[in-house]
Order: sequence, then C-alpha cells, then structure tokens
Amino acid sequence: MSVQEIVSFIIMGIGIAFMLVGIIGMFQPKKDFYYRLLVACKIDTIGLLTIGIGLAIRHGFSFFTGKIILIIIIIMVLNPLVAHIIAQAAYRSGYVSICKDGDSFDH
Amino acid sequence: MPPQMLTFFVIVPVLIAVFLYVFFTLKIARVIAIAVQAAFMVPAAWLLFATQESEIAVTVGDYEGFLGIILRADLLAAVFVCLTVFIFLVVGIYTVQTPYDRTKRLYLFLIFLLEGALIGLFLTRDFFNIFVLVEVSTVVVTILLMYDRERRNLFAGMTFLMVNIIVMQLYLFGLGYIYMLTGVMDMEAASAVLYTMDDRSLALPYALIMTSIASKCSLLPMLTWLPKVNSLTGSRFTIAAIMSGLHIKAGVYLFIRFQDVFGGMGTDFFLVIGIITAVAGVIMALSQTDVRLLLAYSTIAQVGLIITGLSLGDGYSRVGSLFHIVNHSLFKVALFLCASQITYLYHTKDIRKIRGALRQTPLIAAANIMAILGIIGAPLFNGSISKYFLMSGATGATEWIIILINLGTILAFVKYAAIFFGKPLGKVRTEGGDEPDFNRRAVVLGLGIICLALGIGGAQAMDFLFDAPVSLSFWSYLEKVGIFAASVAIGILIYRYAISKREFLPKLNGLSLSFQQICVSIGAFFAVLVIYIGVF
Amino acid sequence: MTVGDIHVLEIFPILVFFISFFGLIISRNIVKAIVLIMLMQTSVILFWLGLGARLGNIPPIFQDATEVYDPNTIADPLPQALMLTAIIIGIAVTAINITLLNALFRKYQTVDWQPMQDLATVDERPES
Amino acid sequence: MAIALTTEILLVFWVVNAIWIVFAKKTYRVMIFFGVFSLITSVIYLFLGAPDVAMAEAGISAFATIFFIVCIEKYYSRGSGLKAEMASAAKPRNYFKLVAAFAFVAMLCGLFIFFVPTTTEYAYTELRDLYLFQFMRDVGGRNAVTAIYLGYRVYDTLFEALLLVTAVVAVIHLSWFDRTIVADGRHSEVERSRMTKFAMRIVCPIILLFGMYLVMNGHISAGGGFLGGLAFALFLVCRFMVLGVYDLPIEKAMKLEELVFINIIILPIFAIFTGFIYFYGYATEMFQNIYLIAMNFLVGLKVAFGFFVLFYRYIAIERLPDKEEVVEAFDDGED
Repeated sequence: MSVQEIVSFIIMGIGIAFMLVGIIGMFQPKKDFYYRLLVACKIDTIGLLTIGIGLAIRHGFSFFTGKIILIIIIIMVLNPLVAHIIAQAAYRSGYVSICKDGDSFDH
Repeated sequence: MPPQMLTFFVIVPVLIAVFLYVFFTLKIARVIAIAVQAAFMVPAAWLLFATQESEIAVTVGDYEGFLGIILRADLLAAVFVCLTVFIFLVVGIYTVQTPYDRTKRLYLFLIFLLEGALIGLFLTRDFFNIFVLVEVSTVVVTILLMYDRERRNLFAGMTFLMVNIIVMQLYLFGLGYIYMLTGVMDMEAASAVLYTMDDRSLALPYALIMTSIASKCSLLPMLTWLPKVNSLTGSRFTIAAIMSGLHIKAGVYLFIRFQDVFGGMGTDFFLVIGIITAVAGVIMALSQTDVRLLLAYSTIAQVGLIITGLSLGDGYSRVGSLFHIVNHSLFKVALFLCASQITYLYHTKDIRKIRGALRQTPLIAAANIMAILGIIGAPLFNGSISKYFLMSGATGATEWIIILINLGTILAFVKYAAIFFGKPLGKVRTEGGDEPDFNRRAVVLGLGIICLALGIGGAQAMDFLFDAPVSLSFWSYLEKVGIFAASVAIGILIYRYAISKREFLPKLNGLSLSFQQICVSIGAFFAVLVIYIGVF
Repeated sequence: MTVGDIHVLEIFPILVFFISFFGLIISRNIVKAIVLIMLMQTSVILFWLGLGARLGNIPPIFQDATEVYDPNTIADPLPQALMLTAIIIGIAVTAINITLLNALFRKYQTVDWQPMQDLATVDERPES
Repeated sequence: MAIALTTEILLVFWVVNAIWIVFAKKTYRVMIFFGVFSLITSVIYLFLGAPDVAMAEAGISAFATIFFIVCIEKYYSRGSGLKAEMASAAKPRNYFKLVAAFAFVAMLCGLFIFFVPTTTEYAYTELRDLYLFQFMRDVGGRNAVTAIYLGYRVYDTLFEALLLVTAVVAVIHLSWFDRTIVADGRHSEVERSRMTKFAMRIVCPIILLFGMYLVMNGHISAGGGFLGGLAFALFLVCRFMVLGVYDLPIEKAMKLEELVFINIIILPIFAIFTGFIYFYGYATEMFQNIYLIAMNFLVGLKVAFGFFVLFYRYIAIERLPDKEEVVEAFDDGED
C-alpha cells in the first residue's frame, strides 16, 4: 500500500466516523426538529466532503478527480441551502422549537 | 413507390398533426385537414393493390437482420389501413363545419395523432413498438373522451386510463419473457422460435399478453370495458364512432396477430369467451335506454361474435370474421353519426323519448335503417354475407348459440328502430335550421349505400380484400334468409309483448363497478387463462 | 443466485408486481393507487434490466474502440434502451393521472375511491 | 461478487419498501417511502450495468415526487383531508376482505411462479452480440444504448417524444383550470430568501454546464438527450422559480416544444428512415457523431420545454386556491 492510499483511507475513515456520530445524534431522544435538522445537515456536508476528498487523493491527478472536486463544490453550496430552506419552511408554517436550554428561536 | 414509403404512412399524419397545431389558423387548418385525409386515400389504395401480390416488408433505416424495427404490410394490414383512412375521412367530412371550441386546433391535432398511431399499429410487427403505439393511442383517446369540459366524465376517464396502464404492464411483463425465450423483438422471428416450444413454458407469456389484448378488445369476463363505455356518455358521437369503429378493431387486429405468433393456442378458450361476451353484450344492450350506450354495448356483442368466428378454426369462418370487422366498422360509424343527427334534432339521447324520426328526417332515417339492416344481417346487406361465412364453420350447439345471439341483436335493434315510427313526443328542432348539413346527410347516406353495395357484391369484395375465393351457395343462403325472417318475426313479437311494456333488467342500466373489482377481474382472467394453457 | 429454479432478479420483480397488485385491490386512496401503478412499472423495468444483466453486468459503453471485449461480461443494451422509453412513457402517463385526480378532487373534495365513485355515478349518469 | 451480494441485499430492502407503501396509512408517508424506493431502484439499476436507466430513474422520481406533493398539498392544507384520513385509518379494516384479497393475490403469484419458463432460459444471444459488435459501424458513438435509442430504434423514440408532447397537451387540457395563465410570478406567495438566491446564482450555470455535458457526451458515455433535457428543465425551473426571471411564458414554451418535436421527426427522416444519407458504409464517423449530437440536443431541448411546462403548470396552477371557475357555455353542435 502506498502512502497515498493510506492517507486516503484515513480521511475516508474520518468521514465515516463523522456520519456515524451524526446518525447517533439524529436519534437522540427528546430533541426537536431543528436540532435533528442541524445534525442531519452536518453529517451530509462534512461526511460527504471528507469522503470525497479521500477519494480524490486516492485517484491522484486525473479527470475523475476533477469530477469529484466539482461534486464537492456543489455539495458545499447546496447542502446548507437545502437545510436552510427546510428550516425556513418549518419556521414559516409555525413550528415552534421546544428547546429549553439557552437561546431558543425568537418569534 | 419504393417500400421505404411504408414508414411515411405513420410519419405523415403525425407531422401534419403537429404542423396544423403550430402553424395554421383554424379556417385553413380545416381545409388542409380534409384535403390531406382525402389525399391519403390514394396511397392507402396503392397499398391495397400492391399487397395483393406479395407482402411488403421494410426495416426502418435499412439495418440488416432483426436489428431495426421491421414494418410489414400484408393484405390484412392493408385492409385495416384502408379502413382507418376511410373512417377518418368520413368523420372528418362529417365534422367539417363543427365549431370546435376555444382550444381550436387541438381536436384536429388529436384526430391526426390517433390516425397515425392506429396506422402504425396495423403496420408494425415489432413487439415493443406495439407497446409504445398502444400507449400513445390510449392517451390520445383519453383526451378525446374527455374533450368537452362541460360534460366530460372525469371519473370514468381516469379509471379507463389507469386500468389500461395496468393492463399494458402485464403486456410488458409477457414481452420480457418472450425476449428471454427468443432473443428478438420481431414477430415473425419470434414465432419461428416459439413454434418449437412446449405449451407449458409458453403458458405464462401467452397468458400475460393475451390478458392485455383481451382487455383491449373489450372481452367480457374482464370488466375493463366498463369505464370506457361509461365515459362515452360524456363524449361526442364522432369520438364514440371512432372508438367503436376503429379503436376496438385495433385490439381485434392485435388478437389475430398474437394468435398467429403463438400458433393458435387457446382457441377453445377464446371460443367460449367470445360467446360469453356476445351474449352478455346483447343483454346489456337490451337493457339500455341511452342511444350511445345501446350502440356501444352492441359493439361489444359484435366483437364477441368476431372473436368466436376467429376461434372456430375454420378457414371460411376466419374470412367471414375478418369481413365482419370491416362491415361492422362501416355500419357502426353510420349508426353513431345518424344517432348524432337525430338526437340533435330531438334534444334528447333517451330512445324512449324519440319517436317519428322517419317523417322528420327522411334521408338520415333511411341511411340509419340501411345501417340497421346491415348490422342485423338482412339479406342483400353486407352483414348477412359476413355472418353467413362466419357461421359456416360452426356446428351443433355453437351454430344455435350464434343464431340466438343474432336474435338478441335483432331484438336490441327492434327496440332501437322504434324511434322511427309514431309521433314525436316533445319539441323537435326543424331540420337544417341553424346549420347547413348537406355534408352530414351525404356522409351517412354514402355509408348506407356502401353497406348495400358490399352486400350485393359481397363474395367479390371478400375475394379482393382477403384473397379468399369464396362461393355463396344459393340454397344455404336461402336457408339463412329463412332463419333471419323467422328471427325478425320472433324479435318483433318478443318486443311487442315483453319488452316495450316495461324496462328490461333496469339494474344493468348505468352499471358501474369499482376500480378494485376491475383489478380483481383482470387477475381472475389471467389465472384462468394460465391454468387452461398450462394444465390442459 | 437463484431461488429454486428462478433467478433472484426475476423473483423479486414478480413479488413487487404482485405486492402492488394487492395494494391496488385493497387501497382506498387514489393517490396511493397512482403510486402503486408506478411501483408496478418499476418492477417490470427491473425485470427487463435483470434479463439484460443475467450474463454480465458491465455497462455497454466502450471507452476504447479497439479493445476486444468478451460479450458475456457486458449487459445487454437492448433492454436498457427499451426501458428508457418505458420510463418516460410511465412518467408522462402518471402526470396525466395526477392532473385528472386533481381535477376530480376540486370537483368532489375527496381522494378516496368509494365516496368519489358514489358522487361521480350520480353526476355522470346517462341521461334518462 | 460484492456487487451481486449488495444487489441482493438492496433487493430485499426494495421489497420491504414496497410492502411499507402498501400498508402505509398516511399519504405523505407513501410519498417518503416512494422516494426511498426510487433511490434503491436507481442504485440497483446501476449495479446491473445500466447507468443510463439509473440516471433516468433518479431524475424522473424527483419530478414525480414533486408532482405528487403538489397533488396532496391541497388535500392536506384544508385539513379535511387529514381528518378524513385519520377517520379512514381508525375505521376497522374489513379483515375478511383483506384476507380474501391476500389469498387471491397469493394464488396469482403462486401460479405465476409455478409457470415461469425455465427450460430454455436466455438461449438466444445472437441479437445482443450483433448489437455489441456492430453498433459502432452502423450508428457510431461508443454507447450501445444510445446507438439503439437513436439509431436502430429511433422510430420508437419518436413516438415516445410524441407521447411526452401529448402528455403536456393533456395536462393542460384536462386540468381543472380552464385557461393557460401568463407567467407573472403568481406562484411565489413566499419571497425567496437572499441566501437561496445567492446560492442559486452559483448553481444555475453549473446545472446548465452539466446538462450540456450530458448532451454532448451522450453518444460516448452514459447520459444522453433525455437526462440532459432534465438538467435543462431544472435550469429553467430554478431560473424561473428562484431567481424570478419571467421571460419564457408557458405558451411560448409549449410552442417551442412542438417546433423542436417537428425537427425530431424531420432529422431522422433525412438521416435514417429513407436510408438516404445515413447508410452504413457511406457515413463517416464525423457524420455519425454530428447526427447523434444533434439528435441528443433536440431530444434534450424537447424534454426541457416539456418538463418545464409540466412543472410550471403544477407549481403555479394546480396549487391555486379553488374559486368557482366560470365556464362559458359553448354550443358545439352535438356531435
């Protein structure tokens, strides 16, 4: 195994670990919709990004890597946007956060 | 003309449809539509003459072997193409003055698309292309059935569409098995391989495909014809005429083709199914009071008769059934168009409220009576010739059942013919008041005269159309005339003393079943067919 | 892999086909019926693609025109081309179905089969 | 081996998902399960070596889900739908009927599996081998699926395109809303946030680029006219819905779609149907590539306009609050 492959596997492993943590976070009891959305958005963005970078390193400098980088850019722009739109829709349709600790959403 | 022209029989109507829709104003579009439909008779006639000698086959794009889609025109396909072009011309002339509606050229667009799709269905011999064309024609027919916003039957139309999609999924599934077994998509090549296989491995594809084809030609134990018939009450008479005259015939055409592909499996099964369909269609027709429903159910009865004739396994019966398909298209279109005029004059579509039409509109009533004489098989009319040959293969009980079915048809049309006599019950529009309807009268009279002409020159027409030199034995024909006369007498007596007094089976009037029941009937038909083929 | 004599890519589409048929028989909701018809279409399409992939499942796309491939490792291109057509037909028909359902919902204010049919039979009865 | 095992596991999930859809009691759950179902299907198609179909399924299911959601949105928004659904779910099921239906369908399924032909499974592969070995000479390109789709069986493709045109006409004609309305942004009750607009300004050109890539490379890699068309439609929709550029009225889009469709018929007439220009043996590779790219581009444009009209129709009109629609009486001559 070359150094390149080892590095890429480590980075992909980190990405999978992010996703695992995120999934555990999503299924925590007594958390409301906004909390879960936050977590879901995080695992989608960070996890996928990290795995994508790992793949790019593994394949070296090629056309395939270019495609992966394009996908990474699109994910970076679109994933937070999707979470934003979902949260906005929930907020506009009158969903109230039940977070008690700290700063809840202001109506 | 080169054989490559076969592709253009399908492409040209589609192109013209889109051109009319996009480029022309309504006034010009009408003229162009009629001109094109009339001009289209020339290549259709050429096809009929050219296929007398040999089959014309062409691969779209000249690819070798079975790589491309192969179109084949034999005599049968040519007859169907001619019939399609003729009926669309007739309907086009009939509706030339109709003020369409706000959406203007949409009607012409759909009519031309339907013409192209039906011609394509008759010419193609590719399994998958049949699937695509059937879907196109289903969608176009769905729009046409619900064309007028004010009186469309949305629920029946939606059920019609959904049932047809489900049935076509069965067809696609069966096609998958055919591709697995034969590795080709062409009918001739596939049937060459399928001939070598045993019944048990063919049972599943046969049952799947035949279930969908049987639904397409409205055979009875499947209830898929119900939403179609129910949605007719919200559509125009011309659409109903095209549905009864051509769209169902496309199903029958596919039935003939697929029976050939599978080498005549399950003929006994379809003999029974045909008889059941005919009997039930006659009973349903008798119980109706709406003109459109009576005519539509009578179509189902006649289709049952045709399927019976095709499944008898006799050469003469087969040719007779094929001739009956042509005849039925002609007189059913004539009947629907006449009914359109008469109901327009009387402001009602209930046959109990229409009386004295013979005095009000003598010409149209005369054409209508000619068409009725055709459908009940009166001597000298085309129906008698085709029914004569259709029955020639039947023996024993089957023959008597067919005579009884014909008696039922006579009974239904005696009930229908009551509209010509007596005195008008309500207000009657004066004929020709608002709109010049010379073309309408000319069309229906022409159709009536064609019915008579095909009756007088029946044997010659059958020789020309189906390449079957038949001979009409004078004495047996006379025997049939005797049976016919007796049937008419019995029919009139039964009508006078049993049916005219009270409603016949009023529960069947306006019958409608739920979507779930229709699905169950499809499944049950499939189960019975697969058991019949696989086990027996 | 096969189950009994039948290939696994054949038995699962058959199962889903009949599951959706069962759903069509028991469902009360028209939206669900339309979804189930789409499921049926999908199962038939998977059946066809399974036919194409019985012998091999490398996509029929050749990056290098000169290289010689063993045809028994490549998926059959014909079912794929046919199923592309079938998918587009499916979505077109589904769009029409949804439009009709929407029009019916505006008219009768329900999306269940039975109440809608009761209302519609009164409304669409032939003239008498 | 790994792919076969993954496919089998996915197939099990696929069936389970179908069962969930059948027994789901609420319509929005059906929608969610349907999305998952389509995703799994798409991945299975990819494993079966059908990337074109997989991408088509993914794109199509996204559009279909939007159509369904628009359809059930009205139903839920008035509350009556939800209440009726709750009542319907609370109503005890008729267990006799359920068991009878299950027995019937199980009988059908058993019959089907009993009669599955196994004797001569896949014995004839000559046609497949011919397609694989000849398509580069006959039609050109590197993608056998595109070669069949645009070369050998272009006659089918034509009717499929026709069906899409007809579907657009049908959706407009059969809709509850009588007229076509002008594109004036009536659909956007909610003003889009600045963040959305900003992100979309970045993404829209990328979508267009992606569509062009799919169309231009349709003949040498997976993709092709249909998928490129979906991407174009997405571009038009984003531009329209999010950025608020209303310069393509719905009627113009329909007219454009039909004009493109005429070209889709005419190009194969000269290229293939007459066997005139495009004979194998006479066509050079450049000629073939020009035909394939042009055809892909036309199909893409047609799909783009068609889906744009459908999408706009669903978002802007099928969701309108229903008021009494005035239908002008029109005497159509009773035929």
